[in-house]
Amino acid sequence: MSSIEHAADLPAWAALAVAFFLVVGAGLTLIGTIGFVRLPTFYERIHAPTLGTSWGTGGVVMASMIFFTVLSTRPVVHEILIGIFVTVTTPVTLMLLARATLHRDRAEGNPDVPGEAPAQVLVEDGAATKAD
Amino acid sequence: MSHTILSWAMVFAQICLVLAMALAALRMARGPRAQDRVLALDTLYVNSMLLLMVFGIRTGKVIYFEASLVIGMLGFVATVALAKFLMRGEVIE
Amino acid sequence: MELVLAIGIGIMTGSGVWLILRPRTYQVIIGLSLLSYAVNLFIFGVGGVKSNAAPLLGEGVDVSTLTDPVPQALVLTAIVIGFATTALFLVVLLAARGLTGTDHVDGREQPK
Amino acid sequence: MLPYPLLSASLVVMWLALNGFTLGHLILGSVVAVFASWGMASLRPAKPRMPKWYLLPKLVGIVLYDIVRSNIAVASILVAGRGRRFRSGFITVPLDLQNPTALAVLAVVVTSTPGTAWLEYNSLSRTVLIHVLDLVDEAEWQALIKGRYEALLMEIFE
Amino acid sequence: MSGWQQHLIIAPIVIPLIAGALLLFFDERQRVVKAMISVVSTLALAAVAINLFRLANGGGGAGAFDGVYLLGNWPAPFGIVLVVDRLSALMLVLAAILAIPALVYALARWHAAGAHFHSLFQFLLMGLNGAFLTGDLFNLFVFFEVMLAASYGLLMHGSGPMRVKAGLQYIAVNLAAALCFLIGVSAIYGSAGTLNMADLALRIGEIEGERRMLLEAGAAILGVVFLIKAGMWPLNFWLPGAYSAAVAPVAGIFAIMSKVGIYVILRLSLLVFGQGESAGLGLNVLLYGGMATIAFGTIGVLASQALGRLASYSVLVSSGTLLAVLGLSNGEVTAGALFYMVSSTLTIGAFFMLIELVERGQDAGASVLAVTMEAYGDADEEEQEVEIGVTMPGTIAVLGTCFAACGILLSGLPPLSGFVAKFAMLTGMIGMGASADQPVPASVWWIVGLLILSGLAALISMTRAGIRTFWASMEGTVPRVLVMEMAPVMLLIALTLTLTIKAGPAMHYMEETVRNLQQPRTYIDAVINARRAGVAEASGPDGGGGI
Amino acid sequence: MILVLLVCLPFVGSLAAVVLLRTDSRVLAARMAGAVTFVALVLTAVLYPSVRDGGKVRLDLEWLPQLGLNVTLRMDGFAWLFAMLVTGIGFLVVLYARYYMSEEDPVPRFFSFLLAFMGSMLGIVLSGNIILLSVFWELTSIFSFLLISYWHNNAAARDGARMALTITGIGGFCLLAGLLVLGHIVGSYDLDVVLASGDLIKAHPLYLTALVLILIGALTKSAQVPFHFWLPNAMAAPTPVSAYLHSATMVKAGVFLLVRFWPALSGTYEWFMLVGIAGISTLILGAYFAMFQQDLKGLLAYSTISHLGLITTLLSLGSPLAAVAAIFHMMNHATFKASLFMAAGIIDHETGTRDMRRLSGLLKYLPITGTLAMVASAAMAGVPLLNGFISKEMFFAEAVETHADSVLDRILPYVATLAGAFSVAYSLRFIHMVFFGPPPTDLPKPKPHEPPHWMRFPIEFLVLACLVVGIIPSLSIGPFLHSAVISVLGDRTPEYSLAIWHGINTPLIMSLIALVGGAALYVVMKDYLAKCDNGPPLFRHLGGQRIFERVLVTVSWKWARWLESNLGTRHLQPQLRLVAAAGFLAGAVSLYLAGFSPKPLAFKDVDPIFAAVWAIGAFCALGAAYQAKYHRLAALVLLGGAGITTCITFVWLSAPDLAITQLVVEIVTTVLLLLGLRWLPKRSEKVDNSVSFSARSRRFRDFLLAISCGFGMFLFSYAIMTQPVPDAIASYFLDKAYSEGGGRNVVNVILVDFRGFDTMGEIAVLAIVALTVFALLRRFRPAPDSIEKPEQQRIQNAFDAERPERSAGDTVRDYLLVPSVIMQWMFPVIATFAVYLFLRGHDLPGGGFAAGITMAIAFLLQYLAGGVRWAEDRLRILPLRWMGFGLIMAAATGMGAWLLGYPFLTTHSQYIEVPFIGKVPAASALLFDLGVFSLVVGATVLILIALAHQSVRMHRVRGLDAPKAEEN
Ligand code: NA
Ligand code: NA
Repeated sequence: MSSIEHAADLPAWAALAVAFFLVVGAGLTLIGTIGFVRLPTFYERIHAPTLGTSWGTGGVVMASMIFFTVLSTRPVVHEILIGIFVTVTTPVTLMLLARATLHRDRAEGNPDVPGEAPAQVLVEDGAATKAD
Repeated sequence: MSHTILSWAMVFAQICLVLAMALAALRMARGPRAQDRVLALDTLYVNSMLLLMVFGIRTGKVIYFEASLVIGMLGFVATVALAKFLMRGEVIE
Repeated sequence: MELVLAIGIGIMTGSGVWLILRPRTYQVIIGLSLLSYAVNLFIFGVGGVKSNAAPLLGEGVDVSTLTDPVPQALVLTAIVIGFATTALFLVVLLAARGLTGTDHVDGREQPK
Repeated sequence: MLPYPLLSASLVVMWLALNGFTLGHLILGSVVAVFASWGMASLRPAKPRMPKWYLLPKLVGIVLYDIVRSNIAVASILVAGRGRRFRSGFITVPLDLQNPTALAVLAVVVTSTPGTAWLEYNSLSRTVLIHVLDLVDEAEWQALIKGRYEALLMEIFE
Repeated sequence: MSGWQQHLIIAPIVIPLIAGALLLFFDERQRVVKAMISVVSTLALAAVAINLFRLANGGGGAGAFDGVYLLGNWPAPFGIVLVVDRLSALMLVLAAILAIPALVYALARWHAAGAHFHSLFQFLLMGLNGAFLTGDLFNLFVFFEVMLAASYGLLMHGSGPMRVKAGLQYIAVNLAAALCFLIGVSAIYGSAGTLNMADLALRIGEIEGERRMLLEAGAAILGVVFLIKAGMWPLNFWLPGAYSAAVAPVAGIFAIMSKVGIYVILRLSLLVFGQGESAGLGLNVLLYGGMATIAFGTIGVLASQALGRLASYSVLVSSGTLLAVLGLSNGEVTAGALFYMVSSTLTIGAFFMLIELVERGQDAGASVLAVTMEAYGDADEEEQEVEIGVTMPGTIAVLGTCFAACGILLSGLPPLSGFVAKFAMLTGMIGMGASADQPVPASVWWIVGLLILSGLAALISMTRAGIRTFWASMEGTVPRVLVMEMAPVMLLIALTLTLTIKAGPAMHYMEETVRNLQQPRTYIDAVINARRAGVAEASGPDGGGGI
Repeated sequence: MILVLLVCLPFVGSLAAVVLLRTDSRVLAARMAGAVTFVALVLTAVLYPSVRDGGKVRLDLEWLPQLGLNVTLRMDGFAWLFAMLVTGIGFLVVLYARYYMSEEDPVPRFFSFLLAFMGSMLGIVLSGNIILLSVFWELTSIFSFLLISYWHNNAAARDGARMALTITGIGGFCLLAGLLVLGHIVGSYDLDVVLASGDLIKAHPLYLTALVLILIGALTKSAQVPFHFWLPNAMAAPTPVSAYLHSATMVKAGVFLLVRFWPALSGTYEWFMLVGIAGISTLILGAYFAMFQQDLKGLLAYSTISHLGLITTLLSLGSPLAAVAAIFHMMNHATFKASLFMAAGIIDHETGTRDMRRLSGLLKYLPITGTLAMVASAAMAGVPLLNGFISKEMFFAEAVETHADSVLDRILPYVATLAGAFSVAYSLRFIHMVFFGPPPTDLPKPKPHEPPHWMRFPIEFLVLACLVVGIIPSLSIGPFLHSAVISVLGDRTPEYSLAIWHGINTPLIMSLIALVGGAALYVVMKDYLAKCDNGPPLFRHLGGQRIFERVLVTVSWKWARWLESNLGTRHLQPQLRLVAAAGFLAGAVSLYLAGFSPKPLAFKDVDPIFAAVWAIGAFCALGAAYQAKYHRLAALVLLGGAGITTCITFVWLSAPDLAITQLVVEIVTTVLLLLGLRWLPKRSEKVDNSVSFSARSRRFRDFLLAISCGFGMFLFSYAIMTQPVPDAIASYFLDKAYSEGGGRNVVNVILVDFRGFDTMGEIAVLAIVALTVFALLRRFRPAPDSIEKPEQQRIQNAFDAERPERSAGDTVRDYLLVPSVIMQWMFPVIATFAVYLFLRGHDLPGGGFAAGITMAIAFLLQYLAGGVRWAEDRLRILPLRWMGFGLIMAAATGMGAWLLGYPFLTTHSQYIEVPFIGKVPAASALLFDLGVFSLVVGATVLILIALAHQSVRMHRVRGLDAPKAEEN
């Protein structure tokens, strides 16, 4: 598993850059997931994986882009798409999940979560027309 | 020298990622709540995607890229559905 | 590689067989899914497994080093058919649940 | 012909990134992009107006920087483990932003940034509930979101 | 590959596929158009099948038709081949001939009982025909799945708790079987390196050592699948429930489904596993399993209150008979078995369709009560003696005649083809000891005994049911039966009559079929040497000549 | 040719009668039947010259020549005599029945069955092929069933018919088996050959088998003990039927068979014992039982049994003279018994009862019939100057001879005399109780009178025959009997004389003893017999039919049901257990028998990362198995974990196509299962956690089975994977994929070209499943406890409802407000990606299937984002059209090759030079793949949407109380 095929053609700077980004990306991902296991509440845990989806992914994407661009001596940028899609789609899942959790907690009467639409806001904006 | 570093970096990255996957799987099994499991699955997906990308670098082939891209682009659909199920008890209304 | 894959197939098969012998339709469908993973991997494995030898032709690719593409094609067909039958089984179990009121595989609860 | 030029352009870029930058793929990609944007048109999404789209890179830059920063911050919290005490909590941020696309961008920004999570948007009260991992000062966070992101987004989208 | 006739081989698969696809463009309300498409397709299928039957029987002139179709024009062991020989042609004709009455019957009312009946029906035919034609193991799996998928849909056509419950079991068992199928096929590929049946037959002799063991294990697992489909005890408990739950025309066409398993066993056992060390084990499984199946089917026939279950158990008896007889592995007996297969398929098809008509006018609860009373012998005391005959309404008379015919066919009484079939098998079996002056094997006597007992059970059960249905409860309203529903049943019974009268030529065909099967070399050569279109080849001297 | 005509004519007549079913004319059917029978009689008579003195008429038609089954018709003297009997008495019975049958009876049916029976009987008589004989044999059983049950609204008739059919059916099956064995011994089914091979047969080890089986056939048909009891029960038939079938013809078929095979089978000790015991016991028991019958027809039935026993006994002896007597007595019995049955029928007809206890003094009312009956009874009793006397004398003569030294031989004279006495007694009783004594008092029909002359004519004719034969035997029956005898006995034909007077000898003394003893017996028992219950003392409650019914019900019903439920199951779990066990055993046993020994495991080339991935996968699989009962969502999520492991494996082991496909399928499957989860009942660990011992042991068994299967699969797959295949067909594909298939992605080229036919089948499966899903869901009815909206929605809706500033659906709208924007914008992106996957498939990982599912996910996402209404408002997806187009596209691409003279699915590939773009691959396989794409999109969307629609549908059903709740 330690041998890297095709890597012999890689110049040293590129190899080091790839190595750096790999270590950073994978390391951040691991740290994020450790947090995911160790943090006590769901609302805290939800922050942890974002390390993986932000710079964790970013690092690996960078490593891959550098590696293949240098290796094939032409710009290989399609990995950036992975970065973009992960960045765009992760919030969707996290938002939906967090909100669902909030609802479940409220339905169960969990005192640690804020209630639906705080009262003072209701008073303020009670007569406001709805958006859209 | 730099290649040795790269090799070790690669090993390190793979170990990190597979450990991360294992931790996600642990959370998946342990819960305690459904949302934890769903979030763990999402994390597992992302970690797997990264592992596959590292594998791509390791083999020097771009042909494994699509698999990662599919996870990156479509993996969230399953999580969305799961989350919506938790919120509404129903996936499509 | 073979060893790991074989153990994996074995565990998935065992879990799947255990589940399809359970009384709840949902257990059966999860079991069938696990079994189809196991079987797909089995088909995949029969041609012999190789890493980094995808059957994609190109300049300078030595054909003899590539992995056997036939099992892969078979697995693709098997995946599709497996998906189709899982969908079908799901709908049938829902229909049965709707008509009989229970999710027991026999359409009625067993006396304990 | 081109209901969403920006979308079409992005799709062409995506196509080229996937297939390689050749003339042939530029043509093919353009055809695909046109069809895809027609498909999008059938969904009739609220058409985002971006009068000042040229400010987008600035936003991206800010966000990238913030993400790096908060990556480090959150990582250090997690690595430090039980040793360092931190207090997480919910904050409610009232928003002036109404455009759904702009809200989506803000949500992406907030959520992508480790340490903050967009929980729920209340369209009646026009407030957003955010969970913050390391909540030292609630007002500071409110200011950050309103000042750093919302203002810029208001500028881009309205 | 030469001549337009060659392309006929693919027609039994393409015609229903296209018909099934075209049907999707029409709304459920355009029932007439749908029915027309379906009828035209089925008739065309029958025409093609009969044509192929003629060709396979040496009607096309030597050399013009070699019975092998190279799909995609790829040479034999690599691409998928379709093969028409006497056996597959026979099965094609049988399927088509059963399909026409079933379809006509369905058109009377059942096709409107749910969505997409006609498409599913066509796809079922496609699956059946594909399974009969293909010369490739994995392709066989695919067509099995086509057939089964369509059968799932058709089984639950009309919905209702009973059908859906039966469907759930049927599907679960078949999915498990499908997984075994995949394991078996891929194990064979993994150890022999080929999927083509003819190629496998060629290679199997050369495979040795551990690879041969694995191959045999794969084949054994595959065998389990076919035994499940064929309904061998104890793998057949799904069958009575499923078959008796299906609506009449569907159950009618299902009559041939259990024969697909038999067909494949016959094909593979003689082509690939005809000789070799493991042949004996397989044959014993068939023999004893078949006997157990006859016994179980017989018990079920006796124990059935509902006619549908009775018919389903008759399917088992039929399957068991075929399996046991194939287990004897004797040419003459096998020829008789083929005749029996045709006869029993037509019979059971007719019977399933008849049952629905017969039961239409009846109160289900009443008939159960009648059986119970009869069983405890209480009925006699309550009725006074009447010595004036009752005039039967014409409908009842026709139904009763058909019922009697089915009873005669199922129990193997003369003069219909059921008798000829049993006679052919029995005479072959008892003749088995004759050749080398050795005694008739004990297992033969067991099968003879079981066959006689099963016929007797059918007789007892059918008389009981017939009396209960037609005579004991005359006050039941006369069922409203359309000519369109009666005619198919009568057609099938008429076919069995024809089969009886033409027993000589029919048996001749079966004997030729078995002779072909016993000489796999011809089949193998035809497949392996089949010429590609448009490719100049300096290959062997003769690839043609028909098989 | 006349033979064919003779056999076919009655069947043609029978069919004609069926045609007459619809007419009202009773007379027409009778006349037609009469004409047919008469013609048959004449035809038979005409053939006499050819069969006289050992002549034979033979006709062969091929039927199943390979197996020796031909339509061989053969008439010799014996057959002729029997054919005369069948047609002659047949004619008389038709005549009689014309008057006997009631106005309301559906007469055409009766004559139809009767004629068909006659044809079958003629078939038995004339068969020259023993299998053909058994064909007609069974036909007589079937038609006798129909005739006995003619009054099927009468329970006794139904039961009697069924019993007759069951008994004679069993006999028929045994006979067939016996004849098969016989044919096996002889090597031919031709009767002439069989008859000529007597020595061969008797010497064969299978002789006893054949004999027993054939005897069962013959004895059941002829109602011999212990199979006799069906005959009295068959008396529920109309009297013409009894007269015809149960005296003259069908019951004679058994003894006919014994005579027919007499040359081939008789003469051995086994024959003597088996036939003899049956015959003697029948002779005596039948006569004894007959005395105690109260029903006229019952008496006649037992008498018939006894007389058939007499014939059987004669045949058992193996002496030619006995055979002559047997043949002769068959004829005589037919004449007097038929006339007696008809007389009984007239009595029944006129008085309305057959119960002798109610009948009395009828001679006054029915003088002619009474006289005729007396003469016939006298013949039955063996009174001199009547035909019965002569044949009985011959019997007595044979009885005193010694044939095979045994107990039977020694008791036979006494038994014969005793039976003779019994027969005198019951004959006397019949006459005395019915025709003499005081006038009847409680008749159902009070004023009996003589029937129409033509109804009586048959009896007159037969009684005349009794007299003629009895007085001048050698002039009347002599020559015909002789032809019959020599046709059976050939060179063994003995000297015999048909004289009335042989001087005073032992038989005559026996006759006298019988006559006197019988008369005395009747006088003694008269009073008892006039009052006793039906049936003989001691045996009254032990009727054979009762035992038979009990046994039949027990065996064919109670035991069968018990066995069915114990040998089979209607539950799914045991079935799946069996399938799993069978699969495991099939593999394990065949490996074990072949001597397979597992390879040592190779740990050295294991990639630890890959192993770690699999540790995770295995963990997830086990977790899913553990959680699936109570934590369905957890199981689903864990299943996803196992799935992603599979996917990584595919990538790791060089199968990028599989990885992509597996992933997209995984996603769709997850959504699918979630869509289904909503309709499943709540299941809580806390509620149903009581586990019985049997459940525990079942689980343990399943656990062992699961472990076995898992371990088996581990060993099996390890063995196969480590066993390289040197010359697989794969090398061909790798070689030709580019040069001939025009693609670099070999897997894809296999899918769309080399093995495109598989793919076509596979998409058909998908289409079928989608249609089935659609059809099922159209009829979907949720369980009562699932109809309500999920709890979450109820809470959220209630929340929206109770706040004045909120309107229904606000919660979900807010919930999706931001995410849905992103989900919408992903639509064109995913669609573009699908096109990308599709186009590159032929050369790189991708292809129609993965692209199709991806496209379907794009649609699915919009449903997730906006709900069914929102999405369908905007996207008009017509999945059925996509599917139809896809299938037709695939098929049409395949058929396109025909135009160029190539087989189905032959593809053409080349690279086209397009300006600006360069070389573009243009394989026709791409069109095929387009079909795949289209179908997959259609089918996947159809399945998902059909399922998703259920929520909306329920909503619509309940919509009245919450109108427009979810709408914009
Ligand atoms: Na975040
Ligand atoms: Na409100």
